[in-house]
Amino acid sequence: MSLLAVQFAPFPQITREALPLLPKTLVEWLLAGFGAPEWLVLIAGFLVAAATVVGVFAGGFALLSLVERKTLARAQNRIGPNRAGWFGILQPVADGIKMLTKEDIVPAKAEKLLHLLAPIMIVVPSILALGVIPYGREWIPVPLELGLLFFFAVGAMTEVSIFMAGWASGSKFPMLGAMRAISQMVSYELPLMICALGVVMVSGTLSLPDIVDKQGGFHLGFIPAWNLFTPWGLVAGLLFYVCSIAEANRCPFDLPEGESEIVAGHMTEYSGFKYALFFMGEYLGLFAISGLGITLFLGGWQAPLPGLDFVPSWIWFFAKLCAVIFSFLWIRATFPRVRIDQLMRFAWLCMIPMALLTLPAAAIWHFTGRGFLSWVVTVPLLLIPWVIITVIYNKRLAPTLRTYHFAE
Amino acid sequence: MIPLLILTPLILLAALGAVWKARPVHAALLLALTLALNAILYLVLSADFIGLIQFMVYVGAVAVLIVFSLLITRPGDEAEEIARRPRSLVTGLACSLPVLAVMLFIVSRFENAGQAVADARSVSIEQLGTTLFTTHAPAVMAVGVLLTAVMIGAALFAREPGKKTQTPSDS
Amino acid sequence: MTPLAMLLTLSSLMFTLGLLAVLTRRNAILVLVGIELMLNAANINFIGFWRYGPSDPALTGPMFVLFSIAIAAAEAAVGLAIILMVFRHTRSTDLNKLDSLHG
Amino acid sequence: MNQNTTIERLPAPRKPGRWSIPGWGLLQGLAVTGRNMVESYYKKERMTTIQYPEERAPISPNFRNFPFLVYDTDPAADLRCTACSICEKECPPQCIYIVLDRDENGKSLKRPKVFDIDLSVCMNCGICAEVCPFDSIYMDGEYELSTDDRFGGLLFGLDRLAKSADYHMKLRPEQATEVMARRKAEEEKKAAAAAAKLAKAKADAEAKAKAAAEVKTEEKGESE
Repeated sequence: MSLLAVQFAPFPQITREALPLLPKTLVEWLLAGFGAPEWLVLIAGFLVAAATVVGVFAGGFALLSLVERKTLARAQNRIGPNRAGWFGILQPVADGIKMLTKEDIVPAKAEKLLHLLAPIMIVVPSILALGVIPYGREWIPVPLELGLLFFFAVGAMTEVSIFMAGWASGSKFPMLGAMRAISQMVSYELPLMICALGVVMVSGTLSLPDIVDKQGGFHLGFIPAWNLFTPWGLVAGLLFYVCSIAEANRCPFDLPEGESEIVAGHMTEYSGFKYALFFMGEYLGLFAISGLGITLFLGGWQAPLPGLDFVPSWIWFFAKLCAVIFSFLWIRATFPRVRIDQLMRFAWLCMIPMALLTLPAAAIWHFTGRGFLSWVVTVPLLLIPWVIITVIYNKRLAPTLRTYHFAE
Repeated sequence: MIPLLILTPLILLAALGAVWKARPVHAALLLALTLALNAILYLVLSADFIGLIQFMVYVGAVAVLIVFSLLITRPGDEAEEIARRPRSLVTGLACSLPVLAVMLFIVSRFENAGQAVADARSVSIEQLGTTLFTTHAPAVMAVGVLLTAVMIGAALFAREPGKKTQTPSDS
Repeated sequence: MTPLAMLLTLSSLMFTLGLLAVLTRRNAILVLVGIELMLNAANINFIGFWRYGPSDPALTGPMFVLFSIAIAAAEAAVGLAIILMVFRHTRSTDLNKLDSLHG
Repeated sequence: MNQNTTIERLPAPRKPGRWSIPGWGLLQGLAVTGRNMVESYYKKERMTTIQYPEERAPISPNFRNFPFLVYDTDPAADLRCTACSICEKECPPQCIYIVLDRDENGKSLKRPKVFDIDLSVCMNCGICAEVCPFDSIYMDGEYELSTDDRFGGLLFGLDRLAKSADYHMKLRPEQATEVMARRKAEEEKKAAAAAAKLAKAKADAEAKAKAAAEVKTEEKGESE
């Protein structure tokens, strides 16, 4: 009887831009039609929007775990997983079933509660961080005014959870892995933030959608006005890229879980579903930090060439995301792991000074009108550390002819 | 008001745990929890920027730093700590309870005067930045000098004596 | 109880807890934990007074908290560096054992 | 070798006096893997993967696994093994168990009644194949032997051990040809010897008959 009294408003028009918001719109429309109170509609809409983002990236995680193995295989002239389903497309499902059905082992010396909490707390910040990134012109899950700050603030939680994982396991390898991970993440967070600061200075806002808006338009009619195509933005972007590899614990900075040295780092004592959660947190973190890099330097959802606006903006975002993730895979396939002292020295003696130099460069860029004069002033400024590094590299660090005294 | 009512006991419980727990790492983790809840309290009080900064600096840096130095140094014996507790607690309470009494007394007197209750006050990031670099510019410079000095000082302190080329530790 | 009074009570309780930690703990790092608690208690006061007190265009409350956070971070860094150095000398962070200046 | 040996590696060591750009090596490395990624899609010789259950790598004639017994035509009657028990005695882990087949009178039939090899004990040394004087036991090329029955599934009896000489020929043509040639020669020799013996026996018999006949006639003559 009450169903008959349901009053459905006409379904709102769905444009291609707002296509990812379809579930949210649908749920809101249904609830409103059934006469739900306004707060319920609001909350349900938020929940569904959040679920959309989480769903998309959980699917992305599953797909990436397959694509990563395929790409690594191809880089080593192998085929990669091709048994489960068509071209191995069901491999993530098989992996997931395997992970879920495995025994959940908790070491006798472990702190039970912290051991349980750590994998959960490692996924949560990644998901929270994914919430503030603008994926499209209209697809912004949470348009925060302090989006960038929020991103870094929740990112700080990862370190605590890694420490919890390492310490609660009650054995040596996790402890060593956690210590490595924390020192690495603390060291690389600094240049990461400094690189992002340059963008904030030039854009004059901490809101990620606004930062993307500021990168709209084209120079000379075809060069997109992204931050990457400015001298300071190029340097900051590259540094940001390197730092994000380290923050995401990816090869060649995957010391915290260096298999050949400390088994699996802080994840050593985990099995089954908790282990899968660690992996999920890691990959979601990778998505989040790549998304942030795209937002800050690669123009977010802006099209790369004029006249391509008929493609929905979120497709551009995900195309850029795929490209960035592929570059991560390529780097993983290529480079060997660095040593811990090399890693720390690189962070403190190379990354941070270079990142600090991008700040005055960005300021000069902003106050000299972003024209020819800006190029003339900022390019030499940014080249200084490069020249210094080249000299040091060639004078002291470069590998020369190796002499083996005791080898045959 | 309701978020405050929920948060306040949580913060107090976490702080109590940080003070009470005998195992140093537990205390440090509970400190991190206290600080995080504090950040949420700031968010509830519509001081968004301060809340996020609190989260970033305290949870991301200070708590991690404390936890990290707990790992490097070997914490003392827990049993000893617990055994010593009754005696130290007496002195501790004897010193801190009067302080608490004084403070609570002032608060209870203050309540009568506290009439000006603003219902909604938030601050935009532009406002904050402008105030920071105009009214409080000397303080910003002072803090900048302080932080630089601290960075150099901490690096010098933490350097292993006897080694010339040591990477500065994270501080 | 007004929200401000509640915040002030919270802050005084937290300050007392911090003080208690400083007075009773013997591990130098945990003394630092108590100091952090006390600093945060003070910060709660500042935010509370800004939020529920009279309007202030200079934003003294949040500004003070901002500086306080910066200084607390600096203090933690230097404090821990000193503790590490002490640990390197004496192989202990127990404050009771650091009595070589007793005379 | 002198003491300071230099090992040449890729990339070529930097020559003194030539400046290099930091990061150039990284790009070179990326180029290598990038080329792998692209070329593996169209260059057949890059992909060396063999898709195991469908495709198999050809096994080398020298590949050896667990032993098997050879028969020429019929596994029941024509086993080369004579149950001499040399392999049983030589086997280092003692994984071979042989019972000689006898008829009801207790006479040896020169063939095994039971011939068991416990593959979970066998260490693939090939000594049994080396010592066998009857070319009967050889090392197999079979490697898909996994089973869910730990004891029975790996205890191979005559039914699973006996394989034809053709199989041997296919598995290890060189060795089998040589063996077959030798056996044939031996058989021919044996046949020749047998024929010679037969002829001799015949001759003997004839001689005997003749002698007997002579004796008979003599007796006859005497009696007459």
